[in-house]
Amino acid sequence: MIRGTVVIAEDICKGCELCIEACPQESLGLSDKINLKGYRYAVLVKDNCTGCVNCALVCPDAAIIVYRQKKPTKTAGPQVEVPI
Amino acid sequence: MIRGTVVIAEDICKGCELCIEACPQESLGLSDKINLKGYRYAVLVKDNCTGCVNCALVCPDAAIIVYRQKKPTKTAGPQVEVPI
Amino acid sequence: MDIPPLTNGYEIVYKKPQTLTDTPMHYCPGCGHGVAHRVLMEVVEEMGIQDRTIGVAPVGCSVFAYDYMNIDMQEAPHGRASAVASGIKRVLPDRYVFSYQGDGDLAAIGTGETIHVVNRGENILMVFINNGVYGMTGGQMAPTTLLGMKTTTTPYGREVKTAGHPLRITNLVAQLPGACYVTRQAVHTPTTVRKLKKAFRAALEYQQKQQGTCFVEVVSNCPSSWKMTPAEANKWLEENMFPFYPLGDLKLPAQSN
Amino acid sequence: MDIPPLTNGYEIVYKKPQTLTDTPMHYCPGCGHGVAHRVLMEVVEEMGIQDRTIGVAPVGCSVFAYDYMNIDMQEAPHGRASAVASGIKRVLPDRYVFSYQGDGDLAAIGTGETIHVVNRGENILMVFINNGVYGMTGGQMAPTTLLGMKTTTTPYGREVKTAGHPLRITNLVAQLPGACYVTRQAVHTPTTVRKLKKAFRAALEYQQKQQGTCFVEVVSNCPSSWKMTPAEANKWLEENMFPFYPLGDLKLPAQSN
Amino acid sequence: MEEKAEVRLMKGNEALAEAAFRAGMHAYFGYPITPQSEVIEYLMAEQPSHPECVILQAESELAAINMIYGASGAGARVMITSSGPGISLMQEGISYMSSAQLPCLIANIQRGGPGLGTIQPSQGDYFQAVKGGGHGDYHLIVLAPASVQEMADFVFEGFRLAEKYRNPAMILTDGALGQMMEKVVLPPKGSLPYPEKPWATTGKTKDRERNIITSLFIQPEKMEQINLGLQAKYRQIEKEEVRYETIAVDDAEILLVAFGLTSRICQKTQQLARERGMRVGLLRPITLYPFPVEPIAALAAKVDAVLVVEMNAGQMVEDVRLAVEGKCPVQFKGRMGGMIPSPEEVLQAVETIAEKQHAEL
Amino acid sequence: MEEKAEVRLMKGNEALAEAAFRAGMHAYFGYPITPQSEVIEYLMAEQPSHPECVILQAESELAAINMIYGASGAGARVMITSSGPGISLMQEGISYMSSAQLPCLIANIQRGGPGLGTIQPSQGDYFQAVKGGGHGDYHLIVLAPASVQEMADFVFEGFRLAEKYRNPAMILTDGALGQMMEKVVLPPKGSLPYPEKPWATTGKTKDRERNIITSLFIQPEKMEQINLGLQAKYRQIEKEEVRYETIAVDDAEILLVAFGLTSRICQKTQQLARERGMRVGLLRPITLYPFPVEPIAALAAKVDAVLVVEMNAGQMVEDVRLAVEGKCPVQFKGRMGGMIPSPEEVLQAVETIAEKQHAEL
Amino acid sequence: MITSQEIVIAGFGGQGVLSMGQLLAYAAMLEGKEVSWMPSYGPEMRGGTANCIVIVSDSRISSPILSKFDSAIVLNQPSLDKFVNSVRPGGLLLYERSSIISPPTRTDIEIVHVAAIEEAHRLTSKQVANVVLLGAFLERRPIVDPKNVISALKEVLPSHRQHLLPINEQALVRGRELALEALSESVSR
Amino acid sequence: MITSQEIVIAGFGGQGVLSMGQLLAYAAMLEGKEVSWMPSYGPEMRGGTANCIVIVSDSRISSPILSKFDSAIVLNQPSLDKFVNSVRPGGLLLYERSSIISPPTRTDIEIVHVAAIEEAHRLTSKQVANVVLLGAFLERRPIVDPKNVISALKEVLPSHRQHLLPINEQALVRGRELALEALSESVSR
Ligand SMILES: Cc1ncc(C[n+]2csc(CCOP(=O)(O)OP(=O)(O)O)c2C)c(N)n1
Ligand SMILES: Cc1ncc(C[n+]2csc(CCOP(=O)(O)OP(=O)(O)O)c2C)c(N)n1
Ligand code: SF4
Ligand code: SF4
Ligand code: SF4
Ligand code: SF4
Ligand code: SF4
Ligand code: SF4
Ligand SMILES: [Mg+2]
Ligand SMILES: [Mg+2]
Repeated sequence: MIRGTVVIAEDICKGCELCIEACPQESLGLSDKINLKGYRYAVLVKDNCTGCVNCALVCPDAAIIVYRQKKPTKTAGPQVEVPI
Repeated sequence: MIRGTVVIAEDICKGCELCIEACPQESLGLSDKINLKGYRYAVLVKDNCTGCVNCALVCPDAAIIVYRQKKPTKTAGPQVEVPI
Repeated sequence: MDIPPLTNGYEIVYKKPQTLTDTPMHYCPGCGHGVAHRVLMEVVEEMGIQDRTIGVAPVGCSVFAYDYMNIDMQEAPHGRASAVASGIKRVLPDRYVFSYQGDGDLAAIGTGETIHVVNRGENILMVFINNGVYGMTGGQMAPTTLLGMKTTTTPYGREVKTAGHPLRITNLVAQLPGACYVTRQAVHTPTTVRKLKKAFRAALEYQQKQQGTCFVEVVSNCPSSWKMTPAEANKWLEENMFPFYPLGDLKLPAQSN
Repeated sequence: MDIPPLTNGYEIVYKKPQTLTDTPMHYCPGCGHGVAHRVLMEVVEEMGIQDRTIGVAPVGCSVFAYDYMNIDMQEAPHGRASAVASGIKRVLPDRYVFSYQGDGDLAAIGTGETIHVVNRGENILMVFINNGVYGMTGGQMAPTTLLGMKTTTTPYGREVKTAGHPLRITNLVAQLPGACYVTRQAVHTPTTVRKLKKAFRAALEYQQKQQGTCFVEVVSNCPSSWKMTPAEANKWLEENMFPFYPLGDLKLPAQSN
Repeated sequence: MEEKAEVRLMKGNEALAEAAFRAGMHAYFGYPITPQSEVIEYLMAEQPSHPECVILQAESELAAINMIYGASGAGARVMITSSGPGISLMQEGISYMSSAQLPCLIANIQRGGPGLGTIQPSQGDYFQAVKGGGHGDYHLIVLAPASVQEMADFVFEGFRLAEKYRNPAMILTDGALGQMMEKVVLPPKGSLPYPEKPWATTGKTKDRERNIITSLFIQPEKMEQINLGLQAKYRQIEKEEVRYETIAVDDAEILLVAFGLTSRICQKTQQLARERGMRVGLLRPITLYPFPVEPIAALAAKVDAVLVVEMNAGQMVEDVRLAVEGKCPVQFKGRMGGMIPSPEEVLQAVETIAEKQHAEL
Repeated sequence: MEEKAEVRLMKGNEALAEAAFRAGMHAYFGYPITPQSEVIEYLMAEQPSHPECVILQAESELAAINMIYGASGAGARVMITSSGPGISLMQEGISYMSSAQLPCLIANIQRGGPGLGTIQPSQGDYFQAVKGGGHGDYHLIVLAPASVQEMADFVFEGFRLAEKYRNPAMILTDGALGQMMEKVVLPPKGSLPYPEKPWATTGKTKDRERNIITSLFIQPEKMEQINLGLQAKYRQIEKEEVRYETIAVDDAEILLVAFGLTSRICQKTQQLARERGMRVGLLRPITLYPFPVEPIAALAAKVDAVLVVEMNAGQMVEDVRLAVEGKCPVQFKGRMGGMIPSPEEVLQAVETIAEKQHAEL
Repeated sequence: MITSQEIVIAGFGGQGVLSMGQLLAYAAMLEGKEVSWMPSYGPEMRGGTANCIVIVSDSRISSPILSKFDSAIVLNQPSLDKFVNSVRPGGLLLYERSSIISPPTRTDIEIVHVAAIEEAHRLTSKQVANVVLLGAFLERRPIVDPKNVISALKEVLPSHRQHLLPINEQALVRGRELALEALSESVSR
Repeated sequence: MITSQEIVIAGFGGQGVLSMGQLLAYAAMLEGKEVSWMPSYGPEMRGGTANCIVIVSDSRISSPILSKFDSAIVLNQPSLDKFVNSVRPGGLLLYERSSIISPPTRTDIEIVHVAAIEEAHRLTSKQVANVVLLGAFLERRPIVDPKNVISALKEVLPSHRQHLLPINEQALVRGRELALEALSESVSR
């Protein structure tokens, strides 16, 4: 399984939970904390993210960056691959 | 053949000639005279009108009244028959 | 107009309806507006609804329709006749209400009103006189002007690139669920006049049944703007307008009761 | 938004495009506008046309789009975005021009402009966000509001009799010869987002070829006006909006070169 | 359904809407825009209790004003409401209605402009309302409420005047008065009689000539007659319908002139000023057209200075200057773009004038 | 294509159209309406000689003004023309453009109103043009030509001022000036330079921030700043751009004030009056906004009376009264609904005033 | 040579009244004069009567709209009735003979009539009746050189109608002659 | 009993700030007083801060918009910062304790804070925190009889929410008690 991870901008997130709905791995949940705008924001709750990008695709606030483990076979250089 | 006739309001007529075009009997033509509005107006030029109403139907200025010989078989009373 | 006394042994088989006034019409010789006016008023007379019919004519050559039609009428701002007619119909739902609009009015500036009035299924009759130009203002391009046709604002002929395609708004209207009866007719021959009369009659009868908007397009002429004699104009109409605006019904009401 | 340093051995596979500014969007949580903005800007970034793209957003929730899209933009009067976009495109024919309009804007007050812009085949992209309500003004009925749907101006549910039918303006637009590419998409799942992106890309590529107007409807949500959570809203959307506004292409360009 | 007078705590927009029902409105056509959407929302919610009244959300303000045109021409008592941009879109229709002499009530719940501006309250549409935003020579009867009570009362008054003079009437108010709540006493339904409208297009019966609603008179001689008729009507309105209110003007040295919301603010200023020993009075035009020219002219002859306060760049002040005709200095204090002047800042303006006045003595 | 200055006999509408080409117009969007349809007809006929210029017949005036908005925002030099009803429909767009500070040239070839009215010439849209027919506080720069030559010249002037101040400019004229022919000297094409428009939305290049055309400033504090900016601009325009013309005012006892067509008529009256030994002068405001307040005020202090002549019910006369401020009586002579006053009937009005003046001596 | 004239020209829509005025104005402009041409706005949209006011002057023209004229040229009875009293004493009233049933009776003005339509028919183009009248007018009020009328015509005629120049030139000359004849008639009478 | 008060109430959008003001105004109206309630227009379309000005008076109310107040009731820090200096000397500043990080330091006004949110949770409905505050306010400024607040509530609550009356009644009473406690605290301090 490919390993991935996400970084969610907690100040931008509005806690709409659409990413949580969209994640096939159920990796995401709402934090108990409230951000400056008064929203409970989305956080990684499990370490099983595959970097499938689903969450980022549906995020209305463009709050999610998705990372994926580099394929070791590939040649060097940080390639940004945009899968859609 | 049914016999008919038409009465054309010469002051209303604009000489568009559409009645002349529409008459299957070629009964109509333009007068040589000019009416108050400056138009040569339509007149009966032949005595073969059948009262078919075509001319009146296409007259944009509602200038034509069409008459038809009463059918003698019918019972009394001046019946106004509107054929369309 | 005084009706001459019955010629001996003759009877009147056709005369102008009482629902037209005696005011001579200002239209150019051979203009289809006059025929459309008369036919519509014949239907109003025959249905006996003069006292319950209210017409709306906006700016366009037919702006003076109220001088000719012997019924209560309103003159509407350019493009808004159907909105005005909706306003009347909503407060007087048992009256017969129609709008009488040119192609510039109904299909250019009034497009939004046209679509929404029909979409709401306002129980009115919309009469749409399509003569392919702005007659009243001197023959400018209308949305319905054919490609290649010369008008005062397309002096080298209408081109798709700058002015777009002629708009068959009646086809759009026919697809709206609010439309009850949509038909395209003409006024240039005895036959088409007879058919138009049937269409007007049907439309007004449907109105009573509250089934939605009835829409009657009349493909007409404008000898003055087209710079033709009336006969030439009618020929040109058949050869050029009809292929693009074919006559016939575009939508009939679902059920006939 | 600062992008965190690459986690060791990881690479970024998805991030916000540079064509979006860092200004947080004012939209309600879960609102589809944000996704549509982002996807459109991703295409602009990927095509490398930021310096040649001009957007027009009229009044509606997306009125502040210029705060978020990092391109030259104009804010248009209600309903007139496509006219404004036409004005831009006509004087800058080599630029990519799009309008971004809500259903109130494009299908109610702007109906006339919508029909005529497409009919003229203006070489622009019209993005049409159909969320079935007037979001910005507090959830009033839009032309696209479904029958029975409660809004602040149809508190007892939309009824045909008074308010008419929901209007599928995209279907009308698809029939105009000026339309090049007409499609209906959504933004509520990863799959629909991917498809929407393809649609935007296609539309902008067609624009270069001057084949006419491209029209992309996005069936979207308005959790606030619908009084639902975002997840509920998206479910409701699938169950109620899609049957009436089915997704898919309504018109593809004649030839693909 | 007869209802009794009733006391309620209501928003101005709601009071206006409820009053319209009670004033026997037959039809309302409108389009949402902040800050007046409560009007149509209230009407839609309450419509089932008033089945005789048509409430329709049009596809645009343009369609709405023309539905009003049609319905009014058909004899109905009609109302339309909007704000800034929406009212601008109605200018052609308003000019038509003025010319065709169709009664109707238009409410402009003003917001800050020009353009899209803000949704905050403003008085920036005074010129448009009073001088005529549409083409040609015409006047609306313009009423400026200053309380929620008047938001309701002027609906009755507006319908009454509109029908009396066969002229569009306008309630020119603002978002603050639309959104604020106050106590309001509502008159019972049915208390405003319907006048005869023999000119209405209700269907030409045998016993009369056809009725025609039109603003087209192609012969200039005829059109001039129409215009002279309108002007004669306006002179009559100017003679008979001027309304205004004064507070403490008898001994005033400085006269405040303000309408609508700012008149309320100036009332507070006037109190504060009196507390500080300054002789300040207030005149509030209630009708903006017809404008209270004579009362202002009379007071101008007695006071040292006039201060006009508006939420705009200075519009009514022109009418005040025309009334004052140089008899005393006329100053202006305005806020714009949705900003509301506070009583204290108006007081400051008053103090500056007072000081200058004293310095000149 | 450079063209030289050229003398032609042209209709006012044609001169305006031809001048627009020569002034380097990039785009015209319009809609037919009498009495100005010659403008778009001329432009369409001549467009092949000006391939750089877009001429488009829009589906409505509303669409047209918004195409103008877009094209102007994109940096183009743009013009739109219409008459009464069409101009009323543009009021929202004009308010937006004023707020967004978009230069453009609007010509209103006035006809008799209100409503559909007549197609005869009129000056009934003065208030709409000068006080602001749209919502909010804004001003157009308003130029009033009085000859076919000026119909051409003011196109150049209008574009120049509009671009200098980033403000819509209007040519307020009438159907008679639009239809009449006079000799006109046309400046060569290319004689009006294009200013830089760094604010235009032409595509955000790497070297600059994105450009935004908007009139929305939701924060009232910000919107007030926008308004203050506009007002400061208007004060500058009032200071620098007032234009007027005087004839025989030095020893005048009676001052005629008239603009556009009526100023030509008054010129004849002035000659006739002098022939009869009456000391009559004429002041013609060329800019209606900014209005020549000071010159009128200065003359008002010297003359016995002012007579304002307009083809309306009395509109500019208010601005004259505001300028005169009671210094002398201000009389008004107007015709309406498309009627044009004759020099002789104006003379009669002058004689009446003169008699009264003498009676009072 | 007179230097200034205020003229009204009136007739039916199709009679070339407006273009006659334009031609005169154009010719005057070619001579460096100030000119104005103001068509009337008839209430009719199409057809009906038409008229225009032409002013030719050496100095700046004030009102282009007048109610009194130095000369009137009329081509039909309604126009004659309308303008007969608008001619200043000593002024000129020129009319097309066959179009007028009841001739004017004023004695304080110069009255000239020519059979312009008849003459035009003789010249085989009824279009030029207006030019015949213009020739007659210029004989009585030589405000511009007839040569310049022809130059003006050259300028305004589109290329496909330039072949009409000679016939117009003839018409102008014939108009002049007819006016002279009319004068000698009235003198001899 | 005091007879007139100019009050500002401010907090976040969802905290019931506007309805608290309405309730107070309604109650005062029931007592025959003149009232006005003016919501502020935040620039935000949704969410963000909200406030309203309530004026209760025995005589006709002039300006419904004020910049100085007799009392301020605030439910969050931004509102406190905004309005702390708008309270007239001798006036009242009442705030929700848990929502304020940096308390006010003015000494020329009366400052009262109650833990309204905590109390509301205790009453098992966080919706009533505003009513708790209203109770506390009325203890310090008895401008209306709390009974009339309940009557007002009866009038404004839709039928399907009438069951909430008792809990609101309790909230009002608890607010009053908390204010008394706060007072005795500060007195004892
Ligand atoms: C707002 C407005 N714009 C323009 C006009 C000018 N106008 C009058 S009628 C008309 C178009 C007429 O064309 P159409 O509707 O096709 O009617 P037709 O004369 O051809 O029968 C126009 C543009 C107007 N009166 N009002
Ligand atoms: C002329 C005019 N009328 C009305 C409005 C008020 N208004 C602003 S946005 C809007 C409708 C918004 O709905 P939609 O276009 O569907 O956009 P959404 O907010 O749903 O995304 C309205 C009616 C306005 N700004 N201008
Ligand atoms: S990238 Fe895929 S797996 Fe990872 S959190 Fe997002 S949706 Fe879940
Ligand atoms: S989709 Fe975006 S905004 Fe919504 S909860 Fe997830 S990260 Fe937050
Ligand atoms: S009625 Fe028939 S036959 Fe007689 S004239 Fe008319 S068309 Fe000809
Ligand atoms: S159709 Fe009518 S108007 Fe035309 S020529 Fe015949 S009678 Fe005359
Ligand atoms: S201009 Fe055309 S449409 Fe108008 S009356 Fe003449 S022929 Fe008919
Ligand atoms: S109101 Fe609706 S459309 Fe607007 S931002 Fe909120 S959810 Fe989105
Ligand atoms: Mg037409
Ligand atoms: Mg929407």
